[in-house]
Amino acid sequence: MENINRKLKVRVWRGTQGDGTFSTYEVPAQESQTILDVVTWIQQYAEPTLAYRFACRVGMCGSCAMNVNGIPRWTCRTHVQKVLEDGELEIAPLRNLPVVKDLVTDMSEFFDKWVGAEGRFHPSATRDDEIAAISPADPKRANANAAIECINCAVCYSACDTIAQNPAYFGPAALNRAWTLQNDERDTAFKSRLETISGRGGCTNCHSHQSCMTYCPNELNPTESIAGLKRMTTRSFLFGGR
Amino acid sequence: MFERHDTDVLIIGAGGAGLFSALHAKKAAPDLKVTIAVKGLLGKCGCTRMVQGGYNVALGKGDSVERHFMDTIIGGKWLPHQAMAWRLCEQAVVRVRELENEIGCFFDRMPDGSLHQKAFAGQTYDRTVHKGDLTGIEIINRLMEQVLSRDVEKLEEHRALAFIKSKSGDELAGVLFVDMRRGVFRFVRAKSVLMATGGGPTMYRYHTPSGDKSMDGLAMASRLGLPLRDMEMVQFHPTGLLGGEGTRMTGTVLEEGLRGAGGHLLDGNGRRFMFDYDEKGERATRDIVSRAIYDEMRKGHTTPNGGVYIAMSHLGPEDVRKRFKGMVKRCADCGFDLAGGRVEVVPTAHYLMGGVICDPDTRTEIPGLHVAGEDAGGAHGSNRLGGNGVANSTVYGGISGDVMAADVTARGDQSLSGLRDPDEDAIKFEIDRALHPFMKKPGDVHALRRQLMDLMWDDVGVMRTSEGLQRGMDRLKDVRAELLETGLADSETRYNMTWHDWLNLRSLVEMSQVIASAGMWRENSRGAHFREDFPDSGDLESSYFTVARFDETGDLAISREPVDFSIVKPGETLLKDEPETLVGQSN
Amino acid sequence: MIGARLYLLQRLSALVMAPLVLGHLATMIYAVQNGLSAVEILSRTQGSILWGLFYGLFVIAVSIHAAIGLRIVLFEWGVLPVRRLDLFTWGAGLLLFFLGARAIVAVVM
Amino acid sequence: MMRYRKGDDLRIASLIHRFSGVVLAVFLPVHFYVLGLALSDAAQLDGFLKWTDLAIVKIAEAGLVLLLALHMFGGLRLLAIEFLPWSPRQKTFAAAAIAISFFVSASFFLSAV
Ligand SMILES: Cc1cc2nc3c(=O)[nH]c(=O)nc-3n(C[C@H](O)[C@H](O)[C@H](O)COP(=O)(O)OP(=O)(O)OC[C@H]3O[C@@H](n4cnc5c(N)ncnc54)[C@H](O)[C@@H]3O)c2cc1C
Ligand code: HEM
Ligand code: SF4
Ligand code: F3S
Ligand code: FES
Repeated sequence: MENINRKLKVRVWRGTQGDGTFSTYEVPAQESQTILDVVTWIQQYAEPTLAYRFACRVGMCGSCAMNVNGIPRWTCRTHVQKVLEDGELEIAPLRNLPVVKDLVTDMSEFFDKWVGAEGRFHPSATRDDEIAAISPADPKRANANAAIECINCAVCYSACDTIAQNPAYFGPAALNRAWTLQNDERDTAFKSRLETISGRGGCTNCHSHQSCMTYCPNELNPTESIAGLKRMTTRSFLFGGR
Repeated sequence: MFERHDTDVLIIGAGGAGLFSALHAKKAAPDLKVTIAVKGLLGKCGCTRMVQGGYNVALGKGDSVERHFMDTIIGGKWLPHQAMAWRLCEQAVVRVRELENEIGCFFDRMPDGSLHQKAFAGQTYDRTVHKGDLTGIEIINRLMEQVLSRDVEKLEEHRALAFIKSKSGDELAGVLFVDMRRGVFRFVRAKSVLMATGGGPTMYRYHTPSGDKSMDGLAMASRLGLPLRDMEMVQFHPTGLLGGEGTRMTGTVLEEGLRGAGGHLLDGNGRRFMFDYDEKGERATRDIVSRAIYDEMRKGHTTPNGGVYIAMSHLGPEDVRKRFKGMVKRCADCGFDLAGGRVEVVPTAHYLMGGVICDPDTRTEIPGLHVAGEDAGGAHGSNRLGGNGVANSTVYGGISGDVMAADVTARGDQSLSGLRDPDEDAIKFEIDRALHPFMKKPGDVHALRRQLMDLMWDDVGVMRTSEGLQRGMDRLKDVRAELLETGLADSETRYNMTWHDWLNLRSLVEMSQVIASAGMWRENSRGAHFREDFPDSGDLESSYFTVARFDETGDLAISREPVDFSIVKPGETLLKDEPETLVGQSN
Repeated sequence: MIGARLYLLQRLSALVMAPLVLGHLATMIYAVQNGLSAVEILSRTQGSILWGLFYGLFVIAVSIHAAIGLRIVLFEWGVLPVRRLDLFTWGAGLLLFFLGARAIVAVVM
Repeated sequence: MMRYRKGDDLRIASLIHRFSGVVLAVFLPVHFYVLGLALSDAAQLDGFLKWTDLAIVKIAEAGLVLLLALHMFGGLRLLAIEFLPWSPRQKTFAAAAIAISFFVSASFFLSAV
């Protein structure tokens, strides 16, 4: 194995919001090794107080996203070999969110916006009712399903240049969720949600940069969802109602 | 030295149990202050999110609560607490409708629009509702949105350290936390507390649960003197990914369906071995396959990393890629070719059937303390059916919310506040206990964690003997002693993960001791517990479960208690004149 | 920082401009071949209602489009605070419209 | 400082769109002003147009045409994203918009010299 005894040169952001620097570490390379493993190695063997966040370690919880060589990624599912540049890595916290410490960001505003964009279901039935029969082939349901598998990792949020410049913008993940709900026939908040997402902070702020879609680890396409919302906005502005 | 905080209902943990509890408490009594404290971010930690396969629920059309119940009892080898198992099956029906109709989950449908249901091993009906193989994400995301948009207080990255009793000592006063971000201690007084920290047997070399889980809740409860049952019952999933020591991927689940679909298990030499153990081959149940693999490993028929292979390519790589898209991609991201090559796998500790003893209303022995989800013992007996885990946490989470809200409302009438003053000395003691490693010489916590994981795997693992268990207990004592002499390199308390690794390890060591002792006491083989020296299941009528309890001086006592066959007795069934299995006949 | 109204106005004006700009570009490529002169320009445009409508429409569209466009850019670059945005948009739009109208008057009438 | 996403095609496309839009918006009032000169005196306009015979000015003008074309085709691409059904070939469209723009401005430049 050529990997054996090889070392990775890793620059890791240390510090808090607005006050930090990169520290450099040499980490032994391994055949099966993710970015999260690299960070873990540093915490366990070189820098005991290094802070980072993870939970599931298999790409389900969206806790572990960081900026790796300048690109936001889920670190538990990013193999080192895929992102290494000249044997080097630069690992930094996600952009567009306040840093708590080292690689840990405060995700509150991401979730505030999720809820702010009415990213929750408003029921039309109760637990005493039968479950609605909905064909998966129905076009609206297909729209809803296409956007549903988000793990709220904020990779897209970090990738979006518009948020960097316009902090009031809800961002791709929240709007992507709103799109699913707007297509959910069981939901009753279509009108009020539409008002929210076509207002301040809403979908019209998006410039279709498509960074969200480019970097979403789950291959979702928030750009498409947001475009859908823009059409909904247009339709309701021009014709009213649905 | 520490901050104080008050609330009405305090929930520890934000998995299926914790989040459901908050929603139900808030719905039952909107004026109550409900607080969720959680070790990670709300909705983004714990195992409910990691549920792949799905949710068991009997939705009619030939299936019935009775059938679901019988599957649960037989699957649990007659050890389940029958009233709890019954309520689980009965309420799952309501809970799934609640999830779909009120919370907003959308489960997979048939072309005609009705729910798609499939069968996990051990079921006699295609009963498991799911959302692809990412069911947990759908459930937790939807719950999270509902909780976040309600008036529920959240204390994120707050680690529970200890339950604190009232001055009088007969009730619970509140819970001591450390705010992990700021490194500050915080005592939260509450009228009612739910413990829903989700068990999680992460003390094994290979394990599936999320990194935040380390049996803290059980350790806290046991130190309060609460009895724990079935603690020897650790479920192993047969196919965990084996990627080597230095990667956190190792241990994570490769889904059950791979074997069901016809995947082969091969030893290090490429020989298919499962038929040596069971006529169903790879399609045998979890426990049998786990033991078979373990046996091959012991015999040294292993792969480079010490496991066996799973091979799918004979089914056609393209087909495999299509059918198991998520799994193939997950493996590919980490550098393994599941569709076309072989992937190394190993049995991996998955779920703890054991837990705190409680009643079907989630009440524990201590007034004011409730328990739900994986922390609660009883519903699964010696073996949990795939799909009953998330059903259990959501059903009982909801029940706990209802019950706590009702209790607090009732109590509110009696006394002015219902809040109880804590035993201040206990708080101080617990803070010192948490700060213990800062007082010691720096050492290697991670090496100790590895020692623990190795010894549990070797001696208290898939197959057990009295010799091994004894050795395990001896080694545990050493690890514990060494841990207490192992300190941290730095005095930093803010987001110091190594400190939390230390605290995790202490919880795990304490609970490992309970697991090993309970394992020693069960001198037969049932469900997840297999004793090579007692391979028989023992007489069903006189089935007993183990109860582990620490006394005042900190000594562990284990006892056996007879199972109460309150609904059905061994040899009987609730299914009159019905076919044994209906799998494959509904959809 | 735009709502549905400004968003649509900007998209609509862009759509209107697209064919106009194509036409303009084609004319330019054709016209510059022999070098530009005032006489040459004016002979083409003066008195032409068609060219008047053509450029009139363009001026209206571009005033709206560019004003809203600049509003967004200047807001996102942190040059303009939210409370100044409307004032700026109107100002920029009217300025463009005024200059554009003057130019049309000059070359068409 | 932290690095952030160099060499990302679609990001470059969006930067081009913004840059061209702003430059056009700055240039357009000047353009209108110059045309408006014809109002007072055709000779003044001619004087200006003479000046545009200079090679360097020609290149600058071709540059403006390029920006106009880039902005327009880029803008049409964005409108297509927003109002037409999704197409997975976004990078191709971005590249095409840029290529056509160069073609147009090159035609302009070649016919101008
Ligand atoms: C990979 C995997 C796949 C699974 N698949 C299935 C399946 O298909 N079907 C099925 O039915 N079951 C499945 N299970 C089991 C199922 O996930 C669990 O039974 C169930 O989710 C447990 O829910 P819970 O709410 O009790 O705990 P969890 O969801 O684990 O939540 C525990 C919470 O407590 C928090 N916590 C822990 N310690 C502390 C502390 N000290 N202080 C504060 N908070 C704390 C955690 O951070 C977390 O938020 C699976 C489990 C795993 C690991
Ligand atoms: C010819 C047809 C044109 C089309 C199709 C077009 C299209 C667009 C579109 C779709 C946008 C929105 C980009 C976004 O916010 O996401 C935009 C922005 C803009 N346009 Fe145009 N435009 C055209 C002409 C012009 C002209 C002639 C000018 C200047 C005089 C101009 C100036 C601007 C400016 C300043 C912006 C803001 C840029 C930004 O937000 O990044 N546009 N254009
Ligand atoms: S849309 Fe994709 S990138 Fe954005 S939060 Fe969801 S999973 Fe992450
Ligand atoms: S990156 Fe941002 S600008 Fe729109 S298309 Fe995605 S949200
Ligand atoms: S740790 Fe959960 S997504 Fe990476």
